[in-house]
Amino acid sequence: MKKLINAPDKVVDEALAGMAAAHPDLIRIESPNIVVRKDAPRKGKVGIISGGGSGHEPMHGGFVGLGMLDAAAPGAVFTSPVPDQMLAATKAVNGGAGVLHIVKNYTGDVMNFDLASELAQGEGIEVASVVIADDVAVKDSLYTAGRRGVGGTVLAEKIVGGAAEGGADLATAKALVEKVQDNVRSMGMALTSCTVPAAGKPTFEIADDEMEIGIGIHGEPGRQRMKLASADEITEMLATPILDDGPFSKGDSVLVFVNGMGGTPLIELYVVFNKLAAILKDRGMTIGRSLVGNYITSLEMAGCSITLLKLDDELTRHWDAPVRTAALRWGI
Amino acid sequence: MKKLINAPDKVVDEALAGMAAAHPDLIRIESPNIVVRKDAPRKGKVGIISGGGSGHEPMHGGFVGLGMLDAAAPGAVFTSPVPDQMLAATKAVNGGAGVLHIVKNYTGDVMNFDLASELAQGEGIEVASVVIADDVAVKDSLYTAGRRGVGGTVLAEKIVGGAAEGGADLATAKALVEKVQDNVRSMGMALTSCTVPAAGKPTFEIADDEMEIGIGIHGEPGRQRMKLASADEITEMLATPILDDGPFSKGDSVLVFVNGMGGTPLIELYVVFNKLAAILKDRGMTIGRSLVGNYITSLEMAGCSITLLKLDDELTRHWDAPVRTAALRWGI
Amino acid sequence: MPITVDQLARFVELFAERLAAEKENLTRLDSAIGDADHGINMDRGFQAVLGKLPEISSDSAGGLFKGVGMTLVSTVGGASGPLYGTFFLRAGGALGDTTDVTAEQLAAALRAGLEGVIQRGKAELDDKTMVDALSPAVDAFDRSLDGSLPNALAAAASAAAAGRDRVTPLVARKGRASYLGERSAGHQDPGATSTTIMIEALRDALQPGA
Amino acid sequence: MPITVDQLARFVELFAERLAAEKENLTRLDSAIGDADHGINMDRGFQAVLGKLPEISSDSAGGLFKGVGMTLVSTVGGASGPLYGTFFLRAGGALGDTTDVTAEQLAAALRAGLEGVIQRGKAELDDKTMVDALSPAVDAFDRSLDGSLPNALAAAASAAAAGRDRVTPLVARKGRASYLGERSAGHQDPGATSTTIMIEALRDALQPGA
Ligand SMILES: Nc1ncnc2c1ncn2[C@@H]1O[C@H](COP(=O)(O)OP(=O)(O)O)[C@@H](O)[C@H]1O
Ligand SMILES: Nc1ncnc2c1ncn2[C@@H]1O[C@H](COP(=O)(O)OP(=O)(O)O)[C@@H](O)[C@H]1O
Ligand SMILES: [Mg+2]
Ligand SMILES: [Mg+2]
Ligand SMILES: [Mg+2]
Ligand SMILES: [Mg+2]
Repeated sequence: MKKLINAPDKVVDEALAGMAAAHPDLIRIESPNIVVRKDAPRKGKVGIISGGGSGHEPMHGGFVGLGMLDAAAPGAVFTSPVPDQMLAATKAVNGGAGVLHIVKNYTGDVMNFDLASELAQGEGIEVASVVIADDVAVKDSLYTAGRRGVGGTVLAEKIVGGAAEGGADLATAKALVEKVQDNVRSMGMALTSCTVPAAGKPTFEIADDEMEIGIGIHGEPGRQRMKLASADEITEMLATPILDDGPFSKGDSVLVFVNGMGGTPLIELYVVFNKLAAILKDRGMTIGRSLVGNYITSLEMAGCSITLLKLDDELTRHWDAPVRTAALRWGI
Repeated sequence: MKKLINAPDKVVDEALAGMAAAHPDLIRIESPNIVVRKDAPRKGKVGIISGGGSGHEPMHGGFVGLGMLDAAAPGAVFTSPVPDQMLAATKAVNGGAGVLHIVKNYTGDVMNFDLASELAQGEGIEVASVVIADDVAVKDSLYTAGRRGVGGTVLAEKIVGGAAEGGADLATAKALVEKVQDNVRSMGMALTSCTVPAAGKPTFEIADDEMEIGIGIHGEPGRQRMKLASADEITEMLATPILDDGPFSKGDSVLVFVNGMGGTPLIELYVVFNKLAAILKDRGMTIGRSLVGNYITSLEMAGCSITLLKLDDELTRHWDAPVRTAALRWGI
Repeated sequence: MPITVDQLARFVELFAERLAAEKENLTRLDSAIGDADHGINMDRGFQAVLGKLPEISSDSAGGLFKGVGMTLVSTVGGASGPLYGTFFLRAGGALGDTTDVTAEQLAAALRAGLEGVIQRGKAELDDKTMVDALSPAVDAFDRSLDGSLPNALAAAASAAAAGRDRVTPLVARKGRASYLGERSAGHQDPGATSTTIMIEALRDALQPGA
Repeated sequence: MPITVDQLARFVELFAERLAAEKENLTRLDSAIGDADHGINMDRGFQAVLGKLPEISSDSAGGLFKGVGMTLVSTVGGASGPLYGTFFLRAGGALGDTTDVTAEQLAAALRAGLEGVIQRGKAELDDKTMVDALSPAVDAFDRSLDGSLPNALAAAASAAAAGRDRVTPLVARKGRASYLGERSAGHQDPGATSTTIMIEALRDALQPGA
């Protein structure tokens, strides 16, 4: 295992300490391992928190700051955090206007957030939750765990963060995330596996001429293993299910998010973006906003995901609102 | 070779087309393969250009925009661009106040920029050049190619970009880059090799328990191959030569830049940052500003580099000045 | 002869020991159809439990199990944290402050734990989860209660293992393995495996003379 | 018998062919002590030269070489672009608009090319660069001029190869290989290798009856 770490069980703690040292103007780290916006709680502002396993950096800790998250709860690598963390985060950001939990749809995340939310409500804090489930690689069904929450989460956090900063109340904030959820779809693929530090070896073996299509963000194998294809072919394979599943039609303006899984160089993400732009043009859609880079990752996995969000004026306005976090920043 | 590409000889062209599609508000792509700030030339503003091989993304194309570069000339992967590109870039950004070339110290870059500068001057454009050579892994000597230009380049481009946006003239801009050069030092290491698309296989082989210390940014082997060490030990190995070589002393405020080589997850960069913060504290220095992420890369290489810049009020002011590029953005 | 709190603490220790021994194997199973952390998660939780055992080994059986459950909820995370946490919390709730546990009380506690897991995770039989080991184990224990306790525990352990193996060919419908669709078929479920280890540890810890 | 422009064009084609054939080998050499692109760079440049040959094969020897040099400067990049570009530009400048090139004129052209490379790259002998192949080749050619042209070219090619091999054990002091310090010793220089291929192509293209 080749990693810049000291010991597998210290990675998360040391990385959080590193974040605190690097961004003292933005965040503080509190026990038990939560990343809290420097000036939280903000009186009268709805608190926005999220959380999930570590190993997806910059998500979520890198999104804590003005105009996005008020706190993040990072678990062990690829393991959802424990309720104590979400409870502490909820308390730390409660400015009296309630707290919104943004939860990615994984069994563990949902259950741990549920427990935290029960506990927080028991302590008299108003909590609302929205579950993000935007991965079209997984069939949407009542009888299964349902779709995973992936790239759409980043967009939801930015958009609701902008609205909350602007004074949206808890119900409005919750409705806004639900609106993002309704209008966003994602799909991802991997060229390589990654290695969970505590496991010490790659999660799966894969040949030099193979790839995994329909992966999530936990280094797991995907829905299908296929022969390696060209960037254009791969982009088609990801974009088509997204476009066919989602509320996208001719004339729409979309936010195009091409995300790296952690080990893929930016130059390749732009190659994908190039093809994606052509596909959207063919369908008569326009690129309203774009985001290209490593924002929701699986450690050092090589691969990418595509997320499309159908925009309207409201979503665009909150996307454009100022944000000041370690990983996303504009307007301030 | 596992890459999101269509054909090795199309990577750069397609990535540039992707950049144009993703960031039409920031840049335009002009022939022969140059990235130009959307609103260039800016009348009366000193034009700042840089260039180098591709494969280091976001450097330099991702730094084109308000407050940083006016244009970038990307060559083939790891191959410095041709003079035609720098000449075209120089002409495209010439607003009548002269053009500054920021050149990384590699034989190829220096010679190609020299040729371009001669040609531009022949066409009546005032051109000044500064060569960045900040890599302490290479002995500084009159009889060799000298030090490589690495991480310090990113900081120089941001700082002089801020000054030029604020109205600095060509001589002032040049002097400012020289000041950065005097006060900045870097060193890097690799855990893995990378694969140049046209070469199709990794540049070097390396065992699972080995690492390269003292690498540049072209996927080349480093000064020394060693047994894999812990993140703390590696951070020491990089920081000590930097601190011993540079103008750093107790009480100084430094800009701390922990850079990923492209294939290392952010969580590991923060582990390195954590140790580096402790080392600086031990030496009685303070972290004035920080930057953590993949900014000057070697394709998908796993590894990192550390860059330290001694700050003063002038450098800090220009660092803080608004910047709006694909890869670095704040204040606007 | 009733079961003592010490014997139940011994069960917890034994489960922890075996999880530590099986850590890599459980993680390997989770690599194939999950995210390569089940052994790591369970071991992290039970190491924490071991560390807290002096503190949480209260005088009552319910107190012990509740302490285990709380510790798991607070240290494991993932799916297994709330599920195993709930199992022990509910089982502890059923046991209350009794110190000498009868076989019938143990049966009720296991049943309460199972119901807690189902309520929390909403898995049904054949979804290919820990429920497919736990549910038949609890049923078998109930069915064999009129015989000796060791026999009932042996039946429960066999039923757990059989349930674990029975669902290996199935396609998962809950948890991460469900994302793999058809590809999950043929792989042994990590959670059903750790649950079988748990029931076996219970069997062995409550063995006469153990 | 003087050398014709067609023969020089044939030299350029032959060099291009052999670079294409040696592309991987040159890149492999550059992997060991550089950035794994020398073969790719040279091949890209000479493929462009081949494409432009109809356009740049002017009536004069100088015109041809200058066209080659300009094309290399505009398409190669890296260190080899300006260096090989300068070599051909300077050699072309020395040849001027002559159409029948004498051996003495060729010697002067090679010398001018070498001086251009040294001026541009500032490498000295033993720095372990293409100069270590080019410089002895030009010297040997000069020394053998009073014999036949084929002999002089053969001497030049042998000297290039000998120079290339002579510096293999040395530590590089210029170019990327210099960053490796001691580790560069023992590796053959890619640029000295491509230069040897160039002189050999010249030898073979100007062979009587070639
Ligand atoms: N909804 C559920 N109900 C019951 N058990 C479940 C459920 N989802 C997952 N599991 C169990 O949890 C196990 C995985 O646990 P673990 O790997 O620790 O958590 P995670 O899936 O969050 O990484 C699975 O093998 C399965 O037995
Ligand atoms: N200063 C120099 N003078 C002469 N030749 C040089 C110099 N620097 C490098 N070279 C030659 O260039 C070769 C490398 O060329 P190439 O790989 O195409 O360029 P780059 O080093 O920019 O990747 C080296 O093997 C060496 O022979
Ligand atoms: Mg997990
Ligand atoms: Mg090169
Ligand atoms: Mg798991
Ligand atoms: Mg090279």
